Amino acid sequence: MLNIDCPWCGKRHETEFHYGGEAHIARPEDPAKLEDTEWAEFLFMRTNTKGYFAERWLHSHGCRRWFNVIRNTVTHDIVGSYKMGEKPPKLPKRTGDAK
Amino acid sequence: MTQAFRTTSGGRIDRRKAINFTFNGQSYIGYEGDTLASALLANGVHLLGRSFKYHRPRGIVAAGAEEPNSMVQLGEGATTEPNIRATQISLYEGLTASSVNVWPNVEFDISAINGLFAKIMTAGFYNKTFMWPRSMWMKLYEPVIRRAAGWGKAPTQTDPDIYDHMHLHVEVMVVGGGPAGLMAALAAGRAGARVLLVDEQSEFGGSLLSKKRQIGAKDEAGWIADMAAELEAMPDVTLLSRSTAFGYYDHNYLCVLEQKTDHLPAAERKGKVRQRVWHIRAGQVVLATGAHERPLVFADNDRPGIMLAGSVQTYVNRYGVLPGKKMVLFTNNDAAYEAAIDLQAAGGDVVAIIDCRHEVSGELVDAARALDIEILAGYAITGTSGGKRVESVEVRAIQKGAKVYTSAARQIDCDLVAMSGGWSPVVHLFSQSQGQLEYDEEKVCFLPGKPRQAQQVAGALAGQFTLKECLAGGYKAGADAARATGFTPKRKPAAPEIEEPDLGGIEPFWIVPGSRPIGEGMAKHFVDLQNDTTAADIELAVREGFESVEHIKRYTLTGFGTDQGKTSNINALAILSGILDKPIPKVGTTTFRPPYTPVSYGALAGRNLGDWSDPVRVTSIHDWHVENGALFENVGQWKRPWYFPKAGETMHEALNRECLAVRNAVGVLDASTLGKIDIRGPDAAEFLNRIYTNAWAKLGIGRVRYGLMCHEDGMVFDDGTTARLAEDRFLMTTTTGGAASVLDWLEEYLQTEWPELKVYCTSVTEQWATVSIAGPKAGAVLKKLAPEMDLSHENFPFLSFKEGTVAGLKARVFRISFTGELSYEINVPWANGLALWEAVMAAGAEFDITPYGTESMHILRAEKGFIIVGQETDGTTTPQDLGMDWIVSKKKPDFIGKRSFTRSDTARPDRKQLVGLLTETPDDVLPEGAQLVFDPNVPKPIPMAGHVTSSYYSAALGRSIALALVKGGHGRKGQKIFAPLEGKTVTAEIVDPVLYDKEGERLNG
Amino acid sequence: MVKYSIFTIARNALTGHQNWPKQWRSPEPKPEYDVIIIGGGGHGLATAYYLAKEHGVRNIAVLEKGWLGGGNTARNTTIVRSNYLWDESAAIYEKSLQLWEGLSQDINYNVMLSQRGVLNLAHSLGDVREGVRRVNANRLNGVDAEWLDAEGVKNFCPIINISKSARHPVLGATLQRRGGVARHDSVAWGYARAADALGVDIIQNCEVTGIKREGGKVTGVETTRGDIAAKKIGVVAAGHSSVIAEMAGIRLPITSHPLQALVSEPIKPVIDCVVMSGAVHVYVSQSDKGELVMGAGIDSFNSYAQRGSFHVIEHQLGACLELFPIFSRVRMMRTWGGIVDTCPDASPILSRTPVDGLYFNCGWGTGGFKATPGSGWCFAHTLAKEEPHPLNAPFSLSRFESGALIDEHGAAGVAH
Amino acid sequence: MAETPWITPAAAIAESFPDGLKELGPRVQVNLRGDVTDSTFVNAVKTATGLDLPDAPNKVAAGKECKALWLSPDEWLLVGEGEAASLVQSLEEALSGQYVAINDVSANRTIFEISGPYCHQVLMKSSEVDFHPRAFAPGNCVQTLIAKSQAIVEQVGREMFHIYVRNSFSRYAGAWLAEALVEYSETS
Ligand SMILES: Cc1cc2nc3c(=O)[nH]c(=O)nc-3n(C[C@H](O)[C@H](O)[C@H](O)COP(=O)(O)OP(=O)(O)OC[C@H]3O[C@@H](n4cnc5c(N)ncnc54)[C@H](O)[C@@H]3O)c2cc1C
Ligand SMILES: NC(=O)c1ccc[n+]([C@@H]2O[C@H](COP(=O)([O-])OP(=O)(O)OC[C@H]3O[C@@H](n4cnc5c(N)ncnc54)[C@H](O)[C@@H]3O)[C@@H](O)[C@H]2O)c1
Ligand SMILES: Cc1cc2nc3c(=O)[nH]c(=O)nc-3n(C[C@H](O)[C@H](O)[C@H](O)COP(=O)(O)O)c2cc1C
Ligand SMILES: [Zn+2]
Repeated sequence: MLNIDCPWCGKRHETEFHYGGEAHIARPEDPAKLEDTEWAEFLFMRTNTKGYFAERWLHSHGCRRWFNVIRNTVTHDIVGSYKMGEKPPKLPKRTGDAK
Repeated sequence: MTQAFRTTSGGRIDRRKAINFTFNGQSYIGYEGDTLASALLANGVHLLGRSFKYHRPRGIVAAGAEEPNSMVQLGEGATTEPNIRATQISLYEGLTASSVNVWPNVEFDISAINGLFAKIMTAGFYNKTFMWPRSMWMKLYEPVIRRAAGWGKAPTQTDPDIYDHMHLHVEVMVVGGGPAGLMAALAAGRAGARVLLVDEQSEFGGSLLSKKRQIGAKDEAGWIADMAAELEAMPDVTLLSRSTAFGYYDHNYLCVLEQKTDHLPAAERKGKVRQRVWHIRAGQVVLATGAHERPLVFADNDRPGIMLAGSVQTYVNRYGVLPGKKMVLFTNNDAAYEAAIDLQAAGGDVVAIIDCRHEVSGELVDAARALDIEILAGYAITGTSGGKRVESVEVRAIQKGAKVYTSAARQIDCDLVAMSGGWSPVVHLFSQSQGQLEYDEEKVCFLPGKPRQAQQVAGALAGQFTLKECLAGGYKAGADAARATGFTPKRKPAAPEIEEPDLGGIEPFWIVPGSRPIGEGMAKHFVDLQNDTTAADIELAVREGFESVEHIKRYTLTGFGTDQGKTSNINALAILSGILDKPIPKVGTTTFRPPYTPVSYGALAGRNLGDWSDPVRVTSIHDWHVENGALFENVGQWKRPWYFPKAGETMHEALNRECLAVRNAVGVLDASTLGKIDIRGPDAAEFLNRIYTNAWAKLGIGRVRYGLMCHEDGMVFDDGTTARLAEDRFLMTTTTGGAASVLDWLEEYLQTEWPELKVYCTSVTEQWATVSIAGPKAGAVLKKLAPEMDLSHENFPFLSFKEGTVAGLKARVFRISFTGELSYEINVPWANGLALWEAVMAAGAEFDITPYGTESMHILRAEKGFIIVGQETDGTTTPQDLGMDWIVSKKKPDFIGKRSFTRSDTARPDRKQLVGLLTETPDDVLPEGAQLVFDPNVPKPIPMAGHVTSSYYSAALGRSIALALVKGGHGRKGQKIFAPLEGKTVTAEIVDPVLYDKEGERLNG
Repeated sequence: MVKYSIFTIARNALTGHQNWPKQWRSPEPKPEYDVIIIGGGGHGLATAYYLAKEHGVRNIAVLEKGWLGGGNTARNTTIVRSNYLWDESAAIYEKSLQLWEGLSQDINYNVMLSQRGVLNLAHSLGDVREGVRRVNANRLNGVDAEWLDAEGVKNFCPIINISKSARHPVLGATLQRRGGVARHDSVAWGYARAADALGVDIIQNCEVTGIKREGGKVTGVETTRGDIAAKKIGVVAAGHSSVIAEMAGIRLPITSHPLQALVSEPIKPVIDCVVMSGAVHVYVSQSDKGELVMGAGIDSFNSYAQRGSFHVIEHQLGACLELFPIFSRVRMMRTWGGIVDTCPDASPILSRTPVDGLYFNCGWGTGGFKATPGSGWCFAHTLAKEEPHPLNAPFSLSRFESGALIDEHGAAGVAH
Repeated sequence: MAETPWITPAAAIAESFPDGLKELGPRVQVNLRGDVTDSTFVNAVKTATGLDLPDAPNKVAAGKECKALWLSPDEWLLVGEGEAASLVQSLEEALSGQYVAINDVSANRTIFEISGPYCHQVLMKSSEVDFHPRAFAPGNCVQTLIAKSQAIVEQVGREMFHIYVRNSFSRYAGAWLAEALVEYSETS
């Protein structure tokens, strides 16, 4: 049960949140201009990082805000969370120390 | 029966309170404070069960959670429970228990014949056989294997007990209430932190409850009592005994099972919560979980009466029981000598101490010698005998490093063997919390390394094996934990004077050979007592190429049992390390996983059963529906009236009646469950333009429009009508099931993609109760309720709304229709819903107004060819597939989903498209989900052309109707299509989906 | 390969089992192979086996970063069935089920396939519609399938609670009688032994850390045991597929999630079939040792940790007791997690990639154990012929571009 | 506002509530959204209601006629006695032309009151939030889950909380809370 730091409400249990997958995938400005391959990239291709990963969460049972979290997908350590539109905190080195 | 093995005094039992209990049908007496195990031992009962594979007699080995044998079926009837360890059952009046997996009984078990086939039933043997003839596996072999499967039995009735959950936040959680844990809790508590201390045992004190120690001015019991009293007096310290921390999860989240009534006689349990799972979020965790003693692995080390030395000491000191009167101790360390000394002091006879170390010396050794106990140093037990109880041991002098011992054998008679192979710190929770273990050569055990979470370790877990170290270590851990959570610890109290023996050294001794190599002859060296895994099995596994400790575990089943290898895993990996000639830390352990000890499903489910497994959502009109005989359909979490059968009516008849009432007069539907979202802000219209497939900018104030929403992949995801309340304000409705996800969807786009849009969304679903009236008489009913409202078609046209008063209630009335009839949806504040409904029923009485449910609604809309998202769509359906191109804007440069429509597959002309179907025989109602083919007369696999999404009998049309998704369906109207069903094939014609009132004339009544 | 049978066991018993050969060797890696399979799970080992057996490729290595069969293969709830909705899925899973039916004999290793029947429960009218749709589709596709009403469910599985007053009552179920369970470890070991016997080098404790390429074509791999050259590489790394894709400079439509499972203490047999309920989120079977083997849905977040959150387990046990009230006093013995590779359409990828010579077999997510033989068989064909078999052609990477997804999520609950 | 019968789904079971639990009668509830960093907005709200909108998370600001519960960075629930319509109207007037949303949600939620020595235990059974006096006190509110229903929990006294749940969940939540209290009402 993760303890997630909502930038507004503070630390709350994972059950109050909804997961939103990889962060910083901006919707293309003009989808019509894209090739099918590029559109498929946006729709489906994901980085799925092993290690420190920028991801989105929604505090769905709390303040209903979307925000970003940097979490290690190996250790589940959370480095920090930040509001939409803010710059991510500096990432620790790529992967976690656990197996 | 007399308690022949009860000591005359001592122990923490209450000799004044005798307790009657029954084991395997025989009545016995024990005392309050006993466990089932100690009470049985007091009565001389050692044989509790049989082993899994060979059905060898097995007895009690330990005194606590680590016990590998002695699983019993506890209780009877609805409250019976399988596989409970006798060492963990507090004795209560009327307790009944019996051995598991034995037939006909534990004394004479037919399956013991398996022992004869032991040579064949080696590890993994079933992989190598039972393959021929092929059909016999399912017919014979597997059923036989299955019959042997399992230990105890699940009850056959529903559990009458109550379970629940609790959540707690503390700064410091301490696991383990032994001397280290008590000190840690004290330090953190005195510093002012909120503290939780848990211990799985019936009382605090841990291993100190089994020992004789002087701590300052107090004996062990006095010291424990003082500690407990001080902790209890602290308001923010929570103490939970009989509470096992069974899981340590991410971010210092721990789960604890509290057994609240399992120690009480049945009559005192009634109405109380039986077990409670505590969910703890802790700032810091102090693990003080102690250490488990390890057995020694020697020939036929599994007979009843062969026990861990520390456990013998526990039975003697804590329970006042002599597990045997003639004991042999077999050890590789000094500490175990205490068991011999204490047993002797309590009236038992220690016939010999077999110490596999060649040189022994020290305080405890001297003390044993002083009691005239014979000490055979440099000796080992190389065999045992006895049927249902050990009767003698064979001992031989050890030749260091030898694979077999050729020295002369000596028989020693005994009725109890105490053994000690050293100590394994209880690293389970530490390891669950992702901490890495480090092997300590000197202490011969794995110890916690650097923790991965906010955590301290103390006591025997941390390798602090003396009481003195435990007290100091415990206090430090508690103080450090408090400091780390922002508290200032009090000054450390002066260390009390402690009398305890010097422990001396330990010499690793992982496997004890005999006169023949391991695996030869009939002797068995058991490693995992529960799964009958022997040292020979491990050797065989390695021989066959299984070298990883994980493979060994899975091939030999070591550590796979209900004890999860608490006493066997370390021995197994050490033996493996010997065979592979690889150091122990390189071999490594298997993974420690929750739960630390088994947890009942009931406790884990807590109160989340029945109606609480998932909230039941109801409208404010619900009770009326119940009273009027509605049957309900679950729609998401909602209960919606499905239909309202009258007495004696079949479903078919009820639906016909309801539908015809709407078509011919007027019907009424509770539509309160539709999602409602207030959308407001200067960019609201622009926002809708991007979210819906159609255009919204020009919608007039007071008007309503239907819209379709797609995901980015172009597939339909929700639909509904949206009204323009003001220039900058809309009220959106969503499907019942989609309400929450649509709101999330809107917020996601507003917050993450288009933060520049000035739009606020507010859910108002339960602000408004919605009563929908439909049918040619709908206007007449509304007129009666809202005489001031201008209902003329000019001033209240289709797809518009009005605010006003209906039945004296402030209301909003929408002229929209899901049935094709003249229809009004009246919204009033939720808590006035019932009042409105009753007013509508009263006003409609003269027109025979008929309440209808979701099923009739489905029929009525299907007659009109209207889709239901989730029924006509399945996540692969575009608006075009539904024939709804008309609602997809060609002009808007972009909206969600648009880009995906031009992908090669989404643009394919032969996609599955929505059509109507009319069966050749009008009475044939196709099953929903029927698959359709163009040619039924080809062999399987038959190419499929689509499937039936909706299908009903239409009373209005006097025949069956259906909607279907059919390949290239839009271009196939008039063609035949076939539904091959079980036993018959139904022929149908592909038609337009709109089957009733194609011109839409009825909309105006 | 020494033939396994009751006779060889008896013969070995006489010599104290001292003479059993290794089930597989532990060879040192050679400098070069024709085909390298990355990932020694069931799928990777099956691929190697069929490559050697059906296509005569002899110079093959399977590289496994840990112990063979230790990935999802060691962690799954072992449900085997082929009753998928769409034609493409039904075809490949049915091929797999047919291979299962002869597998123990084919590889001379008892994988304990137990075709005790799989029920998929329906709890709402939408579920019923969906179930009937699937049964009809299965039948026309030649896959055995039956629809049972609630009474039929009760007859087939007497301990199930079909009370109408249950929160989510059982309204019916699909039944595939040929479905069931198999022993997960045995499958990995059996394929390993059979592949080894055909000369495949199974190299454990060998983690691939890089994919070497020249001119858009693979030339080999970097590993923790040195560089190894290869003409073709088949990646069968399940949860770690994206990690290896990144080594080759490509991205996949895959996210890795924890999927948890648990077993109860062993109890005497009480349930003689497999019961799955997507709606209340639980599935249950009982193993030949007596434990109830149970699983639920994935944890929502991305993870490579082989563990998930506790609330998922609690939810699952609540759901379990709704269906099986008599399990309340049965106790959970062990929980664990795997890392599943989920695809947006819940269907796998067996495909060429933009990199020449590099092939991926992944995306089996929560349900690939049942596909082990079929997946290996198809992927072997793809690697040998350098083009997909018709059975796996629809499962290409290009479907994400064209939109031809094979959505096996099961339709969303009815919303009205 | 409650001239007509005001019936929430919980009302039907309210009779069986143990001591320490009750359903409150109707209150004015208005959902307000706006930009708290914009002083025109804040001032206008103050003019209309006398309230200083709390900008700190999970705080309640009390005014004379009503109070404001912080729900999110741009959202408050105004709760009071009297007429919803007039509160809405005065807000609309004061905020006219501004980018805001004002919704009468008086009927959207049922309000339960739990009180007495065991109210903390009841909350601990039903929610994962830390309600210990060290972490939560009168004047705090929080949006969270009560059992499996979304809720707003507001502490109104040392041993008194108000729990706001969506009306459709109110029967579920009310029954849940009642049952959670049973353990304690029998002993007291
Ligand atoms: C809890 C759970 C329950 C499940 N239940 C079912 C079920 O009931 N029925 C069903 O059909 N399916 C089920 N599944 C899914 C099923 O387990 C998987 O789809 C299937 O086992 C995948 O097999 P695999 O061989 O592809 O993967 P794995 O067995 O995971 O093998 C992949 C291997 O690749 C190795 N690897 C990864 N990276 C590298 C590298 N860089 N170098 C070398 N080696 C590497 C890994 O160590 C691993 O051994 C379940 C899964 C889980 C986790
Ligand atoms: N070589 C030796 O002689 C030797 C070795 C080990 C320990 N000891 C002695 O044992 C004592 C150790 O004290 P300690 O406090 O470290 O340990 P302890 O064994 O006294 O106490 C640990 C307590 O933790 C409980 N526990 C363990 N896991 C638990 C869980 N998951 N949930 C709830 N409770 C759990 C146990 O039941 C036990 O009561 C000292 O007196 C020491 O001298 C001696
Ligand atoms: C079908 C199946 C049955 C299992 N049965 C048992 C069991 O009876 N006892 C046990 O301890 N573990 C059992 N396990 C779990 C394994 O011990 C182990 O947890 C799992 O393989 C994951 O590995 P890990 O926990 O070492 O990471 C079983 C696993 C599976 C997949
Ligand atoms: Zn928040």
